Amino acid sequence: MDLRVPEQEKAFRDEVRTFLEESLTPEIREAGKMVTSVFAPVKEAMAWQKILNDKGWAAPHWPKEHGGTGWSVTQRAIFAEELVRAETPPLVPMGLHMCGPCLIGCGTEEQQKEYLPKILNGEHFWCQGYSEPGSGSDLASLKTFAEKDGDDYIINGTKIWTTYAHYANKMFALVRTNKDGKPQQGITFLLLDMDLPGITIEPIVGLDEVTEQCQVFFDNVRVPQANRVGAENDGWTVAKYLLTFERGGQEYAPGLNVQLEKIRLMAEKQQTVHGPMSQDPLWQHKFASVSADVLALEFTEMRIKSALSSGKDPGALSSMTKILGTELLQKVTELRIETLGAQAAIWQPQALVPGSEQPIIGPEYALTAMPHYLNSRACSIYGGSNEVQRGIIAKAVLGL
Amino acid sequence: MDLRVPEQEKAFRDEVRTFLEESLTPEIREAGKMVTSVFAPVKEAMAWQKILNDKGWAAPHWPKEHGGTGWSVTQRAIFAEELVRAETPPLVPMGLHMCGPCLIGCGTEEQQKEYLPKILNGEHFWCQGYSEPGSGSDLASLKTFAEKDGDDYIINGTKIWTTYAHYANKMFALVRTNKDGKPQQGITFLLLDMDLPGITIEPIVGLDEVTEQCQVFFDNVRVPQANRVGAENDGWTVAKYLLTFERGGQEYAPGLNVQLEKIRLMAEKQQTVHGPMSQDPLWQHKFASVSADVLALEFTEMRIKSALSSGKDPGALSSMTKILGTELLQKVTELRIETLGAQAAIWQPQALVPGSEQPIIGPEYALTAMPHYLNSRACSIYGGSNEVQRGIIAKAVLGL
Amino acid sequence: MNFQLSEEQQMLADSAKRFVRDNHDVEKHRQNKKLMPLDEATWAQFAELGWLAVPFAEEHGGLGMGPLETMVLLQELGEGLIMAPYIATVVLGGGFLRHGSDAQQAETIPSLLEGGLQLAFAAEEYERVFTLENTAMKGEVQGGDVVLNGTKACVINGDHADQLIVLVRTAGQPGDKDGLSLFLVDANADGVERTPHRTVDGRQGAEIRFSNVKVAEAARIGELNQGYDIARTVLLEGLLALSAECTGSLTVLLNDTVEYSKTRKQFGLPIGKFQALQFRMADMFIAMEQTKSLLMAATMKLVEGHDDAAKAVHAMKAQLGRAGRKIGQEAIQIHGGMGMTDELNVGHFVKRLSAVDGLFGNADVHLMEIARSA
Amino acid sequence: MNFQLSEEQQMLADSAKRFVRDNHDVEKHRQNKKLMPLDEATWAQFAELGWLAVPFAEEHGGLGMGPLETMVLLQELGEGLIMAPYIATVVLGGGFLRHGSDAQQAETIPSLLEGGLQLAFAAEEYERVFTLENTAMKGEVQGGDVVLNGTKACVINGDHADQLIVLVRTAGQPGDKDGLSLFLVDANADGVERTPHRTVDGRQGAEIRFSNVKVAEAARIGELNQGYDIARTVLLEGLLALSAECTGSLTVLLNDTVEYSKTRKQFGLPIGKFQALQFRMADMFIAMEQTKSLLMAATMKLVEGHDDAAKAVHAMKAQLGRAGRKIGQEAIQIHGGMGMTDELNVGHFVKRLSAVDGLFGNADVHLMEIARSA
Repeated sequence: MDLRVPEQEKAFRDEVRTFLEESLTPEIREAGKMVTSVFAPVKEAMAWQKILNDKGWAAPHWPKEHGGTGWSVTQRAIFAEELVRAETPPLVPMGLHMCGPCLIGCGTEEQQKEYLPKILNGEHFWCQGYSEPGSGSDLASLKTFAEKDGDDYIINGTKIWTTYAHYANKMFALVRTNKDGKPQQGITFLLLDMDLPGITIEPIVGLDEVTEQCQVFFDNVRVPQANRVGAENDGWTVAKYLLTFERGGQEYAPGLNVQLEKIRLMAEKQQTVHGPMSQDPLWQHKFASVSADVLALEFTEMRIKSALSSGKDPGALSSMTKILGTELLQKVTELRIETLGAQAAIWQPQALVPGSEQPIIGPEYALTAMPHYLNSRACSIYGGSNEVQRGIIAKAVLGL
Repeated sequence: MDLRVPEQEKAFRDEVRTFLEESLTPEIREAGKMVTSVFAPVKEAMAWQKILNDKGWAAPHWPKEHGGTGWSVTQRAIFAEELVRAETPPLVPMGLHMCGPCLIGCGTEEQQKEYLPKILNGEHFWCQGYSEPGSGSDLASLKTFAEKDGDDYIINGTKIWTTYAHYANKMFALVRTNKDGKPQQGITFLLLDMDLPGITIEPIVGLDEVTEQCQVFFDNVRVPQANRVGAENDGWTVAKYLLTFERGGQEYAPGLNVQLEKIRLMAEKQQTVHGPMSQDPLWQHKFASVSADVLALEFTEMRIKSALSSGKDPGALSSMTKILGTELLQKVTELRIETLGAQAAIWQPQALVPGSEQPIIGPEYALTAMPHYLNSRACSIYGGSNEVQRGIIAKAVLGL
Repeated sequence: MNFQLSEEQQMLADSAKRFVRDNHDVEKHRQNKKLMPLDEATWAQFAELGWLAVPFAEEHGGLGMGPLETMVLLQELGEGLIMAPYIATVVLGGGFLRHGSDAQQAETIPSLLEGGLQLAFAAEEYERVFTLENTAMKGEVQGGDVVLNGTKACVINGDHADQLIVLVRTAGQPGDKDGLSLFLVDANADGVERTPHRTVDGRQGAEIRFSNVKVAEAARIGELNQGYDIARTVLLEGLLALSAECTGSLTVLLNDTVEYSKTRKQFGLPIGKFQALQFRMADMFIAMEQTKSLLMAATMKLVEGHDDAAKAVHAMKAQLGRAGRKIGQEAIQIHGGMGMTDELNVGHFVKRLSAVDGLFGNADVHLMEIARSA
Repeated sequence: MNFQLSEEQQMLADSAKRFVRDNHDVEKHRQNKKLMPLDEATWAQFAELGWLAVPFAEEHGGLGMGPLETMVLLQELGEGLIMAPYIATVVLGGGFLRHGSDAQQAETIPSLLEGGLQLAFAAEEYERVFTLENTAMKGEVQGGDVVLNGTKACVINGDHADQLIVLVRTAGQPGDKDGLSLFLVDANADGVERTPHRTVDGRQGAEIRFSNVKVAEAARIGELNQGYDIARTVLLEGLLALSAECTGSLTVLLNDTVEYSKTRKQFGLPIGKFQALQFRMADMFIAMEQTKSLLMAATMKLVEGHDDAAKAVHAMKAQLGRAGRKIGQEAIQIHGGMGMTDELNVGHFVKRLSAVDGLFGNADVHLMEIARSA
């Protein structure tokens, strides 16, 4: 058992840091600092992706032959950590982290050749057509139907919670091609253009008054069967491939540590009658309590990574990190508004728009607190609600 | 809306206080202070019941014609509060609060004449034969069978969690007399002697090394049919009568307030590096948090009482006070061991036995902390587990 | 002990209930948010309904009611998320006026009752955890006058208030209860600079800078350096009013969530049939009932002048933060994606509760106040 | 980064696992509680298995291992609720001896390794919240000697220890880190009066009164008034050892609860099929995994000397209190009535966890220590 960092890992971390130092533009840095969601402002995120792609670092988790970096699990973790520590805007994940891996695992060589480079260079902007109004946590109950017609499918139905559909030019979607049998077995994975006739996009305004999500309607939308990934009725397998591709899932601890450090600095600014809040035992106790949880999560994530490195299957443990990561993020955003008091109630979402000239009212560090608190309520809902994740642990880990 | 206390209520409270002041013996007071459970030491509890019965106050909640006091809801509440504030040992409830009301509601005149006076004077010590090893929260699934044989029933089976069975000379029991149909419909309510041939009692040692509960085995135990309360197969109705008899249920807030005040005094004794713990912001915050919850509960209980006074049915609200009361009690016992630190780990149950000459190690006020903490874990299990109570709220109040 | 509403109180509740029924739906709320700075029509209606007169003495043309009636009214309005600045102008503002001089009262109360005067309490400051005694903004005594310099933050209704009640430190240090003074200041006076902003709950507040604003003795409310007691008295009533409003809001959050869970199906069942959600909704219900209990406890104790009244009000404000967070977060989670949108009630109520928790000290601040007032 | 056990560590784990398998069941545990003051046979076995030698240097006849190996060993023993006073004698006692003089070491370590010496750390005091610097019991310097007067409370293994490590204040006031001194004192010396008592977890402790106990310079561990650093170093290792043992215990509580829920039926179903219980057991699992993670974090950081090692140890002890309470309480609740009896594992493990949370500062104390060591 050993935590010590080998020299070559230190060198790699330095290399990443130097690169970040040199290549992050002021606009991208600014956008990164203002992020209040897992989704960054599109323009800056794509500009940042372009810079990374020029360096060959846009998709470290992809196989080298498709444009990945060939890094070890540890190197990828270091890279991800450094991106978070530098508060870079997160890259839009639908192409790089969702559609791309599906194509790598289940696409034809032609599909891979056509799509993967354009995911990397940002020419294709993907959105994910999975959820439907009646199918949230219960995804397999989806109803949007694709009927065969010659060489095409004709699609009717609707998708919801489609992040950034209003920016996307491509969608990967799960559609129903068979209404009989087990619901998982009649689903097909399709790629389609967002400007096809019959597609209507309705943006959804969020709690935070930002539009990240859309509802997408399909009215006799015609898609060639050649756009299918995997076999017909086998789309569930394609979608599930993602789970094995990014095993262990996202790491939350590095970002949480960044947030905590920011909150600590904020607490130093707030004056109580006894001095700065950061010296208030009650605040210290709360902060220590969350910090201990985050330290634990950091090592839980390291243990999972370590299991991956030695080829083990972390199994349902990614459900655990999803629960811990999202609920700790929610707690951290909560601690932040508790630290700020009434200042967090000042509402100026327009000042969050990158490039905004809007003067900020109140301390600048308070600006993102409430939007982030509100936006983060979604983390325990999307990506398989935390109820679904607890069910997975109960069944897959505890055998209940 | 008005909290003010009418003069006659103040006078009544004074009357109760004077009586308590004059009639509580040192032994009974001492036993009351050492109570770590809802069940008090038997000898002192029965001695106290005798004193109350001599005054005519042993069963204020019974109708006057059966030995009750004829007090108003408010007077009964004042009386109960004063008993708690004086830290009197709680009376053993199985006769006064369980069997008695069932007989009052569903017994024959003969049964009432025979049993009620002996409940009041303590000649009969009752235990409750409800739960079985396989029937806890799911009481209606009970299996102990009573077969008709001439004028008798012959009972076979076993009861568990039978509080004070090893002290009792009487049991009221639910037994199965019909195995068909809905489980609730084949149950009969019987009274029986504990010294009947075929009854074996096995005491159960608790976490706190005290024996409150027993398992009772029935091997061809013969009970006259005349000992039946209510009709055959209609025992569920008899048992349920209790729910309407003591509507609104127990009040928890007065006892919790007594506990809180004791903890506050303990915190004044504990020294931190900055002075007494009672001045430590962290402790103050915790204490204030529980105090606020208890104040809320106090008024929740008053609102229910008020609804009762004006003849309304508090319905499933007694499920709410059961959840709140027991979980707050658990929290309070937890706060107490947190206040005491390692001192709470000193284990000397023998010093808790009334009349024990055992010298106490450590501060006397720490003596009951850990036993009470451990014993109170049972409150959320018995009397319909808190899971069952939450289910009742979901269904009966929220209509889920 | 009596928890029944009087006939008068019941009438007030009924009229508010009707108002909410006729005026609130989520689409209207979204529109109302655009009616800033003030929805004049609604305010005129409030005046007409007599609601602006509730806490004023009959000799001033008021209804001679008090915190109990304010509670009854605001609990109903809270169910409709009514945005009119009732608490800022009538409860807090009016509360301070009742402690003002005869001249101040004569000048302001008639106009307030007619709906022609808006008030705001300028108390919070940036980077200071709110308690009254933590006030730092200075008022410098110069002869009979006081000169105000500094900034007040998050002044609710501050953007369109005609008069401001400004809490300043005229002596001592933050932490001292002595040395606080209150002034009734014309919001358009020279040297008063207001930067309006929205608050997360769709209402309007302002940052207000004071640059050498000279106020005469006649503008003072109460004695010099002795403003604490008045401020505390009025603040406690303000906290109760906020609590009453939000208790109404909690009712809606709970009901909407329960109803949603009965219709929303997943895995072939209404989600309200899943035990884990049932238990959580039962806990939401319990938290709401406990909140109602504390609201009654605090209001009655304050009205009747019990020793522990302040403690109960702090407990109520703390409960509002805690129960509000719990119920609000569960309401969103159980609504799923829909709870995250601007389209349903739930988000708007949650934002209101989030704003109110932060105002005038959050749950932690008030739990510590309980300890201090013990 | 590597979380794999070395071959040597794995062997240690395996031997402990075998020992637990052969020696633990709840009936034996109930019997063992009666073997007080010390189960000599088990202790002899520990000596034979080489476990007493784990943390000692090879030059002293030890195995030259450290906290990592102690963790591996105790985590396994914790699964068997083994009551032998390993932490008191080997981890804490032995830890202090390693800081003792050559003469002290020569006198004690060989006998300890053979199983012939029992030690105890006399640190806690009545009515004082435990932190090292809160120590109040006085040692009065008289020439080269120090005279001890006062009472130490809850001294685990104190009843049958041969030697006591006593922490006293020889200068300054409670709250000062300076002024603490450590002495190795014969437990049977004149003026040492011991009152043994059980602790809630079935172990044995003692109240120890010191009346004019004169100790010479040779009995001191470390410098006069400079005992804090040594005490802190050894205490951190002791906290880790307690944590390792209890982490093992948590595993059993979780597993027993899950298994019980699969067999116990209510309303026609195993209770483990009820969603509300499933979610709660999932949360127990998560709490346990987080505890394991913190145990590894704290142990490795301490061994490798990271800057934030102490902080991680405090986080671990805090986690032990919090996760222990959560998992313990849920284990009882899900076991229902059976969880309240002396008959199953669950109650005994819960009592162990309750005792350990209180020892050497509970969760709150250690959360505040995190803040102070930041």
